[in-house]
Amino acid sequence: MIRVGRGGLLLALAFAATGCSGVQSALSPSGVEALTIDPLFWTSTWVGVVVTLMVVVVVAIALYGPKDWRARLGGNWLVVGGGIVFPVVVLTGLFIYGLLVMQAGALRSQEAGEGTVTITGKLWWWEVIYSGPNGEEVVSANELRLPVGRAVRLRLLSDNVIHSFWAPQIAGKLDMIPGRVNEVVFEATKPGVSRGQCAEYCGGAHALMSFYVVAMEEAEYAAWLQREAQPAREPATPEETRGRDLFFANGCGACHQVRGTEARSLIGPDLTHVGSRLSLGAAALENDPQAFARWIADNQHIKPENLMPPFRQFSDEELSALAAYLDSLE
Amino acid sequence: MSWGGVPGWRSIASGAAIVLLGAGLLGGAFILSGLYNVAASSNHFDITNFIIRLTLARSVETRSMGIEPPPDLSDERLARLGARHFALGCAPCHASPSTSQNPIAAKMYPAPPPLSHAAEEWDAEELFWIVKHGLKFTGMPAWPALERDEEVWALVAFLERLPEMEGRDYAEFSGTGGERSASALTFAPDRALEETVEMCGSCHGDARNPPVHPLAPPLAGQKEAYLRRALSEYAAGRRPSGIMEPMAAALGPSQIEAVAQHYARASLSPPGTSVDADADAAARGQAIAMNGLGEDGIPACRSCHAAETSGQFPRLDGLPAEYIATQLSLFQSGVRAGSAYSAIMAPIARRLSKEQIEDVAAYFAARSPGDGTGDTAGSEASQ
Amino acid sequence: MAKLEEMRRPEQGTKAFPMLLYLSAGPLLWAGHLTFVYMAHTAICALAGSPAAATAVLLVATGLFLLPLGFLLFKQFRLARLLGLGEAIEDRSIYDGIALFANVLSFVGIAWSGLAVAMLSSCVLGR
Amino acid sequence: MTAPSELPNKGPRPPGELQELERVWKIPTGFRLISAVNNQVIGILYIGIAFLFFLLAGVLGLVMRTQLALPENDLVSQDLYNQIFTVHGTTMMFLFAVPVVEALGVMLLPQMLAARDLPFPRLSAFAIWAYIVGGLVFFSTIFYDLAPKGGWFMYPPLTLKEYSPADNADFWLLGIGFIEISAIAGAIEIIVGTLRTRPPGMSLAKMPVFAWAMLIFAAMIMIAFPAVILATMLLEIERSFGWPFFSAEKGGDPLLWQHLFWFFGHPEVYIIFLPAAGLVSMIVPTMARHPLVGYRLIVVALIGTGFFSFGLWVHHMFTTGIPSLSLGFFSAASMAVAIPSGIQVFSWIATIASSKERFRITTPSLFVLGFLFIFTVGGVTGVMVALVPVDFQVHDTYFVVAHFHYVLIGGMVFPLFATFYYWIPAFSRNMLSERLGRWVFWLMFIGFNVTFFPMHIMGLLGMPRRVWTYPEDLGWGMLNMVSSVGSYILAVGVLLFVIDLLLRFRPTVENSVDDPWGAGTLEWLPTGAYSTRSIPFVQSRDPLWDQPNLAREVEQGLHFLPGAPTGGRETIVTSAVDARPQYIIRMPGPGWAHLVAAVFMAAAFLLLTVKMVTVAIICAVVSISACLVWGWKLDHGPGGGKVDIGAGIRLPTYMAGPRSHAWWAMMVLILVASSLYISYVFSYLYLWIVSPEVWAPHGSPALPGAGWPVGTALLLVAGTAAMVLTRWLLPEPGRREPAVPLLLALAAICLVGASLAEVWAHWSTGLRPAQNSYGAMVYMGSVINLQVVLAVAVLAGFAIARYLTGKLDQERRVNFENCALLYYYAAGQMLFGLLLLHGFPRLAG
Repeated sequence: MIRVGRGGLLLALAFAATGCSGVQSALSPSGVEALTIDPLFWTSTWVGVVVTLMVVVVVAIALYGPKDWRARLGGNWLVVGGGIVFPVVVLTGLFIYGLLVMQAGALRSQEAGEGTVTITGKLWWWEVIYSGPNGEEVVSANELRLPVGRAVRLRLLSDNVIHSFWAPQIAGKLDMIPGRVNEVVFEATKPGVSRGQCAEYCGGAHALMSFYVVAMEEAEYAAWLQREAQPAREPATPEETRGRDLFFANGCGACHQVRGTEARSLIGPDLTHVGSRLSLGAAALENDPQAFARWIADNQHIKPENLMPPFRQFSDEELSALAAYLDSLE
Repeated sequence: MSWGGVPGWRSIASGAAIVLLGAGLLGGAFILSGLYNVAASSNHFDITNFIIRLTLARSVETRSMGIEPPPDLSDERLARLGARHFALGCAPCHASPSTSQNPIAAKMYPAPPPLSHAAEEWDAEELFWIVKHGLKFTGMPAWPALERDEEVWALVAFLERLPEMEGRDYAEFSGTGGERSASALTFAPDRALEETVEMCGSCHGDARNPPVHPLAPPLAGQKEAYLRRALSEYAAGRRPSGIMEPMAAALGPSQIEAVAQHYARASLSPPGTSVDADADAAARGQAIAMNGLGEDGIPACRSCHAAETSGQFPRLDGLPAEYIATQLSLFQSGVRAGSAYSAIMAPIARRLSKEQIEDVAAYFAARSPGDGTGDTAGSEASQ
Repeated sequence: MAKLEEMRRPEQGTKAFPMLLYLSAGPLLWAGHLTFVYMAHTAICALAGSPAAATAVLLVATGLFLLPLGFLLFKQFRLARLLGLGEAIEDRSIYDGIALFANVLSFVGIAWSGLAVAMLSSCVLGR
Repeated sequence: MTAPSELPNKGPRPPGELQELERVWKIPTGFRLISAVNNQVIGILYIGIAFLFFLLAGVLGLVMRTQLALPENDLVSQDLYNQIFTVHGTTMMFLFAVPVVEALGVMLLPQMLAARDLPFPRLSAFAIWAYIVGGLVFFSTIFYDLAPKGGWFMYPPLTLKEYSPADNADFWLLGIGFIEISAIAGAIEIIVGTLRTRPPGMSLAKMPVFAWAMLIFAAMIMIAFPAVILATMLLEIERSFGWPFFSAEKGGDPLLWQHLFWFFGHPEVYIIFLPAAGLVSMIVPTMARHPLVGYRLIVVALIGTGFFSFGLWVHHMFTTGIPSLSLGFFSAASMAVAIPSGIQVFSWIATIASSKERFRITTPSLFVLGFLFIFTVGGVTGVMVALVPVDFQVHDTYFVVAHFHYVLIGGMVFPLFATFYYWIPAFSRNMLSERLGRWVFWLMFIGFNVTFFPMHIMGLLGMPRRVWTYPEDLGWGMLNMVSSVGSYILAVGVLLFVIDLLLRFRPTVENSVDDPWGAGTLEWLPTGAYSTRSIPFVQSRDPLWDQPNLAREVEQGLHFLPGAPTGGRETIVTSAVDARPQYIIRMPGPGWAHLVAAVFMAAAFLLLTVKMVTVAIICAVVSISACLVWGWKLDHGPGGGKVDIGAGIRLPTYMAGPRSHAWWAMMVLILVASSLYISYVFSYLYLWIVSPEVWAPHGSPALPGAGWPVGTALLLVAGTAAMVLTRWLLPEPGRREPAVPLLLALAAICLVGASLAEVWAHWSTGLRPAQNSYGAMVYMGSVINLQVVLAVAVLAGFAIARYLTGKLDQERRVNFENCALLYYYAAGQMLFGLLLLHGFPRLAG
């Protein structure tokens, strides 16, 4: 069993597997909904291509065709045939296909989906709450882990502005609207990492509000969830210990939670297992110790307007101790 | 009746242009010749004086329109705070009820007027404007920190009381009582710690006396690193204050070190006079200070402002509510922005509403300075 | 072609409103249908919470809207008479043609909505 | 062929007649030019300013493309980028697209209808000046970091005070305020213009397709714009006073904004497209030298699009979590709207095919052909996004950016350039260069496709819209670079056009190039400032082709109304369907009042935005006073008697009652007001469905007792009765009837009293507007009523003043009728409001 841990390597593997550019592509579906939409998309695309070519050919004939061809084209029949009969026939077909896909989705979402994950759009990151092995809430952030082959129901919320949750490889997008709960069923069909992004303009750092989706085999997922539900690991080295002390002395717990310590605030992302995530700052940075250090001191340049103040008071030594501690929270 | 007609606008215009050009040329020649005497020893013509005074009076009156005095202008404590600055910053040139004008300053032209009757001559808002902005070509400087209106008002509050003041009252008011003269009230690099601290205490209070005004917070028991940083920031002009900047600038690095150590170790001063805080406000403030307000993105104050956290985060327990509220609004408006720490505090302060600021300030003010140990955020959530 | 002579005769009554109604009768039925099914679906789901009732009501409503439209497709002259549009109106055949095809389009539009009612479950969020 | 004996007038015309016509219609010169109202003058100004906004917003587009050319680029900051894309979208939609098509209406419609001017010349001028001042100020906010940054769609809660505390968002609301005013003024103008100022003989069925398109365009504005007017009112009120229409925690709903905005926003696309399609339908037959094939079907397509476009709005909301069956309805309508577009495309192809000889390839026809291709691609992708599941994936991605640029640039900008090349000869001494024109076309066509085609793929690869930067490793870099290069090619094309314009466009009204393309419609008749020398008797759809001597006859003054018999500006009003001459409308000439009104109204809005309330109110008062001064001189009265227009037809020069153009304009205005009110009723019911728990009597204070609404209703009935009575009592000309002003005042007082009573009734129950969405909606009803009541009160005061100065009697009663019509409407609206606000909660609770 490969332990899904360190971001960089796994990401590299994922990129290699999906041809480098497909992690956020709707054209490489690996979820049930995306897979049902895909053929509808391609059908409509090909219909569109044929229609466009047809128009081009007819225009070409109308412009340059022989006289009798042109004379035949120049009548009311073309308008009625091409403008009414033809579209009605083609569009009826497409429409029925579209309704079938919609109805399939509706049925799936009514029947399937155990194990709920609640995702809340924040400014500008994602709070992800799983229900743990014993039904307890397991708070995480900026990453969605899915068991392959099992439908999971996502509850999408927002307590600020409107966001839209979109993981193109798995499914279409659905908005997160204050005052409403939107539900969507996600089912990954094969293991792997893909990427998603906020699709509804939400002000400020909208462009930097992304996340990773990690689909894992069921057993692996269960093990991961078990681990994720545990409290944070204690520091193991003196540097990590120093990092932890700095973390508390500088008030990081005012906004962040590290379960198992007195840091219990949920204003910012939960950091209990931040070291094992694939990214920092809602996929703004890859996850490594240097990135932690950069983020702490310089987050307003990396992700302008984000709600975390910059902590520029640390020396290099202090920064690397802090980074070492955070990185150790796997 | 033929006078050749009325001159057309063209000829009027060209005539005017010629006159203007001629005047300009003559004026230029006069300036370049160096004939004008700029000596401070020679007086203006009466007419020049008249024009200058009229211009000054009109300018002050017009420019001070729309300025609103604060409601606590008649607060005696405010006047006392102003009096202390007056003794140091103004009296050397303007004289005071107990000191005479410095003979050098007396030879300035125009000579700095005594201010005993300034409040009769000018309105409060006009005084405010003059103190804040200074006057061109007179040697009257602008306030060192233009962002700190509340400090300027302190001085105005004092000037408002000055006309009725005798020498003795003044000495008591400005803390220059006894045999000390105003010139003794300056720091010098070689001054002993006790004297320096006495200076600080004259506003910030000491073991016996409370601070003269809430804007000058009690310092005893404050964290050493924070005090050191605060003084260095004042000295370097990174934390704007017309009162503190000149004070801190006069201190050398070793004095700053010593003063910070002194206060960090000092036994706690008696609480300020204004602890009649609204209990409801303090309770609301406590909720914010202990647990923060997640939905507004406001973290718990005590996560940082507690005894065991970094020495750079000031202790807030027992600080006057006015002081805390003023500092928070300075963070909000971007005045306190000169350090890495203000970069942390400013965005958080901006998320606080006016009411929330008052609540939090009431909460901290109501606590006694010794409460701060052992409770960081969340630990007394049930309190 | 109109004769200059006719310019001297005033138009009989104000025909503008009946004419606009005649030309847009079909699209108005379409608009009425969409308004009705959208609102009825939302209201029945929110208040009664009964998908079966919603589907039934919407199907019946679609039928009820298609009926007059179907009638119009074949007997639109009756509507014209009802609205007081005489044969004497200039270019009457052009208006008839416009009305006819507008009705055809509306018929298709309503039928497609009906198709959606027939194929999709009511009162379901669908994701 | 028309025999000379059938001409309305005999030649040669008496000497001096032409000189009189020229004197009456003279365009003011020098600085007084800005007081001009002739449609050719203000039309050019209008198009010019709209085109300026196109260039400015285009530059912003280039900045965005430059920023996105490279991944992780930092040429433009996040905050500035957010401002730029908001201003780009807002400017293109509100300050360019809608105004420019209205401008084309102002410019071309009177010419195509051979009317001497639009029926309300100063109204157009007023709308244009307000738009110029407001638009320029709005755009300039981008230069001092005050530009809105909530996107052109401005979704709350992002745009509420909590998340957008600065004035930026208010500037957006301001910008849109101007376009709302000028669009509705334009709609009134265009509806009355197309229906009532056609030349004798041009029945509806002979109307040029562009006129049909503009008629439907204006009708759509009447229905669509009120929805966004209401939405902007709600948003500004929530921002300023905290009435919770959109805040979920107090029973509001952010989706209410989306419903209202897109109920306007989607038709808006067709509002832009229909006139452009109408223009294409004019150019294609000319280049084919063959009448349009399928005229009837094109009209069907226009009507169909007009209707269907109102059934699509939810397709901007497919991903908001609405029940799937509701999505199905709107998917169906989105499919249906494709058919009318198909009809038009094939109609143009059929016309091209039936060309005499071959279809002429000129610059305008190149643009039309480019349009055909681009628009087809945009239509096809439109069908794709109409499929709900496909939209789940591509919504809010660059696929959609590509789609709507294909539809809008393809559907509107290319026809606009065709229009420029085609119609400039009618208003300029020179044609534009055909040689440069081809360069312009090919650069724009290639540049456009290179810019926007790759965006389809970017979207499918997962690139969302409105992002100022993107990471390198997602594989979007190459496509973005290609797209950015394309945008510069497109820009060079536009630049070349501007150069061509500067080199060759020399505006004139008298010495324009006459009919260089051999077209068949009336705008190619020889013209002066007075439009055509005489107003033609029209017998076919392409009169210049079917009545070969028409141009000469018109120029010799042998058709209708060859002079200026009333000594002022005038044109013929004809019946709406068959175009029989009915009366002569006397129109105002150049003036300053409308200009003052416009500038001060703009100033009032601007000052309100920057919270200088007192000065703003002063400006508003100046503006309203100027409007009154302007209105005072409009009603000439029946003193002119009857005049001969030719063919033995003698027409009155004054008209009151349902035949008068003022009556029609008031009816249009009432339709706009009712459409606003319907949007309000929808919003009320919508919020009730969303949050029934805050509704009275359970979630809010109990309703006021039944005595309140009944008493209010009685007041309204009494006022209406007084108004009806006044109509009966209007004295004969020259007589007096002292009861008239008293009754008018009584009616106005009843109306004002009723509206205040309604506010007080709710206030006394303890209900407050900021309490919850129910309270907000209740008082919003009164806000909407008060607007109308205020207008009625001003009109009533105006009518009283007219009576007291002896300018109101049984014959001369247009002022009274306007007031009465609006009064009846206001009373009706308020009665309905009473039923809704007092009856519905009792019923539902």
